[in-house]
Amino acid sequence: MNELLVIWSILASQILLGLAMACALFRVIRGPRAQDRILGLDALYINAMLLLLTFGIRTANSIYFEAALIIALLGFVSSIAFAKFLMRGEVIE
Amino acid sequence: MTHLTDLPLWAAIPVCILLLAGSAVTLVGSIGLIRLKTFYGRLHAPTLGSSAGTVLICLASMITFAVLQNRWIFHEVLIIVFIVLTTPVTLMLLGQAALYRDRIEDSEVVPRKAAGETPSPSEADI
Amino acid sequence: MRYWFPYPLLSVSLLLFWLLINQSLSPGHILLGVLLGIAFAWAMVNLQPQKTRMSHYGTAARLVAHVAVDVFASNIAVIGVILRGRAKPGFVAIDIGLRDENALAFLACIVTATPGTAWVEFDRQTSVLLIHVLDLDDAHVLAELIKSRYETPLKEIFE
Amino acid sequence: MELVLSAGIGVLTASGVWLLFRPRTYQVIIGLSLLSYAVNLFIFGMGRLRVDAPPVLEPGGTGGLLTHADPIPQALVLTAIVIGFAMTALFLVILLASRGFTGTDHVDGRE
Amino acid sequence: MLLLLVLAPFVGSIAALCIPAHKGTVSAWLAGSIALFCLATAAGLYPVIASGKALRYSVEWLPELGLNFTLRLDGFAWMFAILIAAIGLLVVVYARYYMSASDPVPRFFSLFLAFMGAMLGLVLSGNLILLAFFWELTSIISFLLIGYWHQNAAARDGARMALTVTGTGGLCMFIGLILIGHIVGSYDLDVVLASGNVIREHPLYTTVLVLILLGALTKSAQFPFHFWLPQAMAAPTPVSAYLHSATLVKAGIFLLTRLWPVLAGTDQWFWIVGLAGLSTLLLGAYFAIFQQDMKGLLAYSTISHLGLITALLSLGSPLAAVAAIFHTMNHATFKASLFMAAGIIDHETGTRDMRRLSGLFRFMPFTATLAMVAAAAMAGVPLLNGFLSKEMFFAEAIETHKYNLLDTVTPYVATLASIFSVTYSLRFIHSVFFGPPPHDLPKAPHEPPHWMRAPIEFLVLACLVVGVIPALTVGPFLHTAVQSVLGEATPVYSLAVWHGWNVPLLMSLIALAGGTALFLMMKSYLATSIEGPPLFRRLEGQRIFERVLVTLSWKWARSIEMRAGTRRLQQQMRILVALSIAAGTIVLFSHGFNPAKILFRSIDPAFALIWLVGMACAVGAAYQAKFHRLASLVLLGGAGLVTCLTFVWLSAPDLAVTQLLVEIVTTVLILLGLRWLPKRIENQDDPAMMTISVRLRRLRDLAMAVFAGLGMMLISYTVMRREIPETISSYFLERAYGEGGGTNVVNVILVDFRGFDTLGEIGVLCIVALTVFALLLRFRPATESLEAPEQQRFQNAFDDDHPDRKKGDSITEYLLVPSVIMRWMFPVIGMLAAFLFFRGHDLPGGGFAAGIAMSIAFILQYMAGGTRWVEERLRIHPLRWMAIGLTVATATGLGAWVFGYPFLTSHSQYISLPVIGKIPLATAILFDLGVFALVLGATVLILIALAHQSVRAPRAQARAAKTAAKEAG
Amino acid sequence: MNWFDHLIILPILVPLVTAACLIPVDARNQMLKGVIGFCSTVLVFVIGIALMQAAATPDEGQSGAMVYLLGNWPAPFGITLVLDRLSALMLVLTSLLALATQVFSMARWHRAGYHFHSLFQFMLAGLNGAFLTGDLFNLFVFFEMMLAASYGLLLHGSGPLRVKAGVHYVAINLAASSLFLIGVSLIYGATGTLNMADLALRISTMGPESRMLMETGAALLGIAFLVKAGMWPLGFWLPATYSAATPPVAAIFAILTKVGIYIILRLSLLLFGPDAGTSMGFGQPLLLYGGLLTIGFGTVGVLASQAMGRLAGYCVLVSSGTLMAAIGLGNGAIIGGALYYLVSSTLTICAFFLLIELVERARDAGADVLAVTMEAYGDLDENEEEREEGEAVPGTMAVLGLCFCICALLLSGLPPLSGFLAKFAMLHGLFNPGDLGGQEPVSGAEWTYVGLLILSGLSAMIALNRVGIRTFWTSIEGTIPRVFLIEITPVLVLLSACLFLSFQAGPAMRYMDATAKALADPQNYIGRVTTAPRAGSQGGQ
Ligand code: NA
Ligand code: NA
Repeated sequence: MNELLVIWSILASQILLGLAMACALFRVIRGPRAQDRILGLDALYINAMLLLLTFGIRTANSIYFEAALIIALLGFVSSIAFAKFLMRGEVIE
Repeated sequence: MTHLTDLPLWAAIPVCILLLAGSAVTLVGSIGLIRLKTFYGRLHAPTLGSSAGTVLICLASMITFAVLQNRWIFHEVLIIVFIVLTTPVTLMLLGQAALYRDRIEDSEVVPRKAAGETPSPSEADI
Repeated sequence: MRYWFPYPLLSVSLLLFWLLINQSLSPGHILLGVLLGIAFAWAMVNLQPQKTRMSHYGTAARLVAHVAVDVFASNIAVIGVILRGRAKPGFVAIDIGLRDENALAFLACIVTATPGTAWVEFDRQTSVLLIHVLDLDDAHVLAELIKSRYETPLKEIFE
Repeated sequence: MELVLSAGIGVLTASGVWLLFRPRTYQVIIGLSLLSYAVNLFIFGMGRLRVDAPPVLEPGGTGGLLTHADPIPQALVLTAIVIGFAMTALFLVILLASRGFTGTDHVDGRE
Repeated sequence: MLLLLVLAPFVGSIAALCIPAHKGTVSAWLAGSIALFCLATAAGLYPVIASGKALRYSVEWLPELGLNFTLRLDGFAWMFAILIAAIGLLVVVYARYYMSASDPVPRFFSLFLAFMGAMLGLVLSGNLILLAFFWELTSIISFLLIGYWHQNAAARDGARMALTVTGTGGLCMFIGLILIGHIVGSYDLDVVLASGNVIREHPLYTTVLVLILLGALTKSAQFPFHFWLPQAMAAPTPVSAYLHSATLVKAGIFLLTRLWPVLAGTDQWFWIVGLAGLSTLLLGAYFAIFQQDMKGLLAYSTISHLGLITALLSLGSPLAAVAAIFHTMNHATFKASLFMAAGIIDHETGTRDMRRLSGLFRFMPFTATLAMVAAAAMAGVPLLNGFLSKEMFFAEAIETHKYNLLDTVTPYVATLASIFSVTYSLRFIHSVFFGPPPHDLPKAPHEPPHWMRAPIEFLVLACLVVGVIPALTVGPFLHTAVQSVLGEATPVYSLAVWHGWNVPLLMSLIALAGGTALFLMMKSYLATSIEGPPLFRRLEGQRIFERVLVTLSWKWARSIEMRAGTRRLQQQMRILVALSIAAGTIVLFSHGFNPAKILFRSIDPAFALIWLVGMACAVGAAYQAKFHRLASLVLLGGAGLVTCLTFVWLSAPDLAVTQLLVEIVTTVLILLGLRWLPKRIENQDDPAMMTISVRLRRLRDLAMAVFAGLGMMLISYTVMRREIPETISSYFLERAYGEGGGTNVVNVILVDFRGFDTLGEIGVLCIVALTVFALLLRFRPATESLEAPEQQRFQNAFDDDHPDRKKGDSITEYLLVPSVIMRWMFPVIGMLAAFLFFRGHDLPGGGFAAGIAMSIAFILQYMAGGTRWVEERLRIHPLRWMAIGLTVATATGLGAWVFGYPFLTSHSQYISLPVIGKIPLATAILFDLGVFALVLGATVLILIALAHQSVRAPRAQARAAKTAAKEAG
Repeated sequence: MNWFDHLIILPILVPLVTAACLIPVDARNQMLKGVIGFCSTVLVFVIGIALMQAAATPDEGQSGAMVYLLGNWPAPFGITLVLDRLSALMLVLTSLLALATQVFSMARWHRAGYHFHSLFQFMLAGLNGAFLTGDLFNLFVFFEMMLAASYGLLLHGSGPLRVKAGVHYVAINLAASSLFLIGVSLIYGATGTLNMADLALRISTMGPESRMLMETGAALLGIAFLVKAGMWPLGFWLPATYSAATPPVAAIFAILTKVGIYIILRLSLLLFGPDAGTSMGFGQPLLLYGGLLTIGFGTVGVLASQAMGRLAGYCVLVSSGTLMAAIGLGNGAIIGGALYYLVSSTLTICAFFLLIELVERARDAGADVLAVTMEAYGDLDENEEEREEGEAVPGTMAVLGLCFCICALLLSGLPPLSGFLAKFAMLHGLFNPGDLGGQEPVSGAEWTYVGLLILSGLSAMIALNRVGIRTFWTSIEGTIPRVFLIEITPVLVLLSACLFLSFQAGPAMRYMDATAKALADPQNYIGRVTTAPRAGSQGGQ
């Protein structure tokens, strides 16, 4: 019973997160402006990180945690690089 | 090796709820990314995932590992902290960049340079 | 003392980070964490971030609690907005008295982490903060709320 | 899983190869990056797909291919990732230099 | 002795090179003594070979391949050696006076000696390959000799043509000789000469024959390869005298004669050689009549005489062969003397044009007499040596050898050619020495110095003596030569002036009479006519040759090069992909490839969803790469992210971590580069521009791309669905902890089992960083990228426009809050890097990931504060980090040597410390430290070097502007 | 293990460490860097000679292959280095080329850019690694090292031409490297091993499906190598690249195509030899016809080229095609000659590239490219005023002319030098697969090969003749170039090496034949690798 519950709810939540990624991707592809795409990418990263966390729960293995942590800690670097590129035309001045 | 199926029911229920809630909130946020009409509106959408979504799923993770591996160090906290610290940086920079670009294009929806200052004609040109 | 431990709070936080990330409280990790914490604090000296002395830890705790509650509430509100698909977005300009850049950073994090409000621009000359609000009822109420609920405690803690 | 991953590899390859045939240096660099994802995944797939069987042993233990994923392709992919990164950097700089000298970003240095 | 005979000229040649350019006389003496030495040596060897035995000398060179340095002197070779040495000596004496002091005379004699050596080597070769070796050597040196006066365009062209023609022939002959070796089983001349029947009956006989004849006929200027010889007359006269009398052109004759016993006697031989010989004989003589250049006349006469010899050889009868050998000797003597005489006239008068020359008898009676005798020998006047061999030729011509047309026409052709030859000989003498005195010659003619004339005197004397008493003088020598060629087939022949009244004599008389008559008829025409024979004037071999050469080697080659090759990258990529697809497809389908059955049941819906996103990212990135570069980059990031997720999903946490970190750095990197690229290309695909061919090309590209993708998909699916074979990984999984001291098998592989790969890989990173650095130091941005990006210009202008703002306020304000957070992140990321580093051996992480993470920490500071801000505060020495990293990693590996183990043998141990407890210590950690340092250094160097361009470019621009202003002002 | 056992790895490590040590040395001490690099190369050369001797010394009745187990892990698990006659030969050849080009570069060209000597040493390490390794993936790594360094060296000195060529060169090679990876991993996926010897063992007993996949992998791998070897139509990048590179770089690049040839030779004989079952002779038709087409294209290109650099580039193609077709003929007797040809043509081409620059200095006085690049976009280039090393050589034109003649003879395969002997050795082997005098028929492809061999020599002769005449015989008004002793000496050394090869043809050919025999019978190699003992009694722990 609880096996079924856990497995199905994890699967459901992964699908939800997958759909969330798809939504973010929609924004990336659709635009219309560069800032929308970057925002979409940022959301994509966050969703992916959450997906990794659910994957850790699903496998009951904390070995995948670092990947999530790295997204949390460093994922923003590329986003701000994009943002700064938009604002200033170059990343490092 | 431990398996998720070893999770007792009393723990499984909150974990499931937290997971579903977290991912649902995140999904809603991402839907917002589609549904909201303006960029500034969409700027708020990812924060759902980065606040409630992250917290809820991290909580689920904490409970799972605490129960399954009898481990009481919640390193998931780190994720919450870092997400809270770093997401604003992105959004802030993006918001400012968008504002700048809209001002360049003389868009009507954005205010001029911070309140108290009336936009000068030269500024309207840029 | 200051020379050896230029940023004690940072070193402590780093130690904590180290222990959490290693999921260990073994003496070896504590030693390594302390060493690394101090080493990186020294490295920070070169980057010269503004040094601030933090105090009023009670206020800080209260602030954290407030933020948690607000974030929770605004999550629900924003979910509503998105699902309903109706909102009255708008920009709000707020005069901010904070000078300390670390405090400002905290305020930025709070405002942005709270769904529904987004930090857009801060004019250092005029100390005017521009935020974007997803569902704006009354700009003045919101401005007052932010000033009283976040700015004042931050001022207390950092200045 | 195999089907999904191989379809993914296929799409990445096709996109990458399509870009290799394009005339702009930027298209080529994106193409090479996509291709390198495809290649990395391909190498990875050569060790067969396993879910939740990372090649990390219990302390003091030994492992085998029944309980763990094949570590060799993973090691190979790691090397390939590093080399791929290096080559992307290099190619990028070369195409910047090329544009600097020729004034165009056409791969042949002229329109 | 034989070795000495061949080596002496080469030694002399090198010695002559060392003589300073102005000491011409010394080099002449050197050359003369070498030639004399060779002559004496060869003469001294006569008693040994007179008995019919061959003298041999052999040194191993390439014994495995049957190539030895074998020299072999028999009668025939001896005869040639004597000719080469003797005429060589005479030419040296002549050249001593002929060459002017302004020429680099030592170089002349050096080449001359080298040529003599090559020629001696050729005739003395006892090994077919050695023969080919010296054969080509003569071609090459003759090229240099003919082109000696290289300031003269005619000399250059002549030299080039000679080399091209004879070199080509030589290469063909080389193959032919190798084939003979293949047939006979040895390259040794003795063996080959004894295997005539084997060769003639072999299926490859015709091939061999054609190839060898190509060599021989080109060398001896037989029709239709004759045209190079007249062109070669641009050489100094001593060269012509030597090359075209006794040596170069005779090499072909030598070869034909040498191989006569094994190749001759067949129909093929008869037809090919005969046709070539007879047509050359006739045409050469005909052409000679109409030459206006003395040397040209002599050149064509040489061609004609060579044709005569060839024709003799073609007949396949031993007597004819005797005649051929005899005529070879005779021709050498009279032709050498004639060339020298022509040279003297040219030397003393300054021209060789027979229309301008006349009546020189008055000025140089002695030379004229000599020339007349030699010319008479050439014409075949009785009592001179030319008569004897020509008589033998006539005798053979009327014999019937084979019943065919060619054999039937031979006597007529022979007579006609002889008529011509009398005509041109008469013409040569008459127009130069008789008639009215010459006017406006470049120089006033007079007799040459005595020693310059001496060689001619000697040669003409030889003509006379041999012509009068042949049997007593050359008889024995000729016999030895003939016997060495024909062996048991040596016929009975008699060398006598008078054989009674017979048909050959009749033919000779007809020739003399007819020739004289013809000359008288044409005298006036020839005195004024333009160069070249009527009828064939247009058909100039050398011009055709030049045109063919230009067309073939220039126009056609270029158009083929353009058509069969491409210089465009896109084409090359298409070819590469197409070939790969073809290779894969052919192999797969030759094995009856059957794609594995597609299985839908094991699909994880979440995973499938992720990959839908991934595929959309890939396709989107490909689509946007042209129009919206930033969007393409964003989508590329999405694809990378999906790749990371896949790695996590499929049990590769190490890969996921590394890929993520690399992803971030790559994005920053490309963004840094995007600054210098054109921003956005507007969609120019307006439908009118889309021609059908463009559409088709795109469709083809698309088809290829899809095919490639499909192929990769099928192959990977097939492999992944198969059972895993017995692989070497089990070994690693079993021993990673026990012997490698780590639980993360991937990391143990990287730093221990296959640490050498990692060493190489960080080497690559290091190289790339250095390259990027070096290239960027020379970076010159495109002009439109030079100025600051428009955003910055606007923002700076805004700051300038407002009195309350300083320049740069905008950026400070923009980054005010973010930079605080970014700065505080530095130690945090550093801790993360340390964490990744320390746990790498046991859990996902490692030196590489740590290095990249640390470099991200630095980059973040650069983004927050800008280049200058950071570099005022942090001293990063990426180059040093790189050097240290590579050294540490290598040194760790070397440490194993001390303990007697191979490179990179690792050692791990747990050490117990008080309080802290057991800590693992593995040398692999040290190796990983090296990796960390290098990766950090390299990544930072690459990114920072790129970032520096934003600082450098404006600085360089400012400097350029300043310089320009200074120049203007 | 005694110290001699470690000698095998030194040709990789010495340049690697030298490169590392040279990185932080200031660019102003370029001469110091050069001298250090030179010492390293000399050391590698000496080691190479020692290794060659060791490889050639018969050991227990067989020609010995020395095996080095890296990390003391037994084959086929760890990475192994294998030294046999072939790899030793390539090592010596490489270091000889390196010595010459390095000395040449020290006259001026090493100052045209930055980190020349480090990159040069890296390239040596990569080349030597590729020659020594016995592991497919390790081969990839060293291939990449070599290529990465070659990118750097090609771009050395920057400038529009080099950068333009660089874009093509790098793009093509990156695509080819992807193929390399796909091929290697496919082979691993099908067979479960990366060790070449182990792979050879497994091939004989392989199931049909594995064989299919393995062969597909090998085919893709082959394409990748053929790109490097410059096979038509994969080698169009080559002439442009080689002619754009700075002279010493182009000269050392002469060995790069040979790496592709080396690997093809090594793998095709090791993996697809007589024991390979149905895979025997895999890929040979492609090599044969591709090689023939390459010779043809190279020949045409040689004729069509006006610039000497391009001409030399096409000569590289001809040489490469000749070797490919020789391998593709599947005739063991030709391999010995082909190896001799490989050595001779590589030395020649290297010398020719060096010579070209010296000669072209005479043609236009303003050709001091170095000075041009220096002042055009200098930033940190203040210290780059023309400093010349060494003394100018008297009689320059005569020496250059002589060298040019020798090069022309060597390239067109005319006597008296090794080019001729090489051609003879190959043709001899072609016609006489068994002993001399065996009456094996000659096939059409073989005739084509013979014809093309002759034609290519002919075209080289015509083209070089043309160029040589234009340069040495018509340019009276051309200035006499300033050539320094350390520039002409390397050329002379390389050419004397060819001379040496000609005089010592007997011993050289014996070495090559023994090498060819060892390659034709890989059992010894396989046995040595798979039974190589580990150091220490209980392994290295
Ligand atoms: Na991001
Ligand atoms: Na917010």
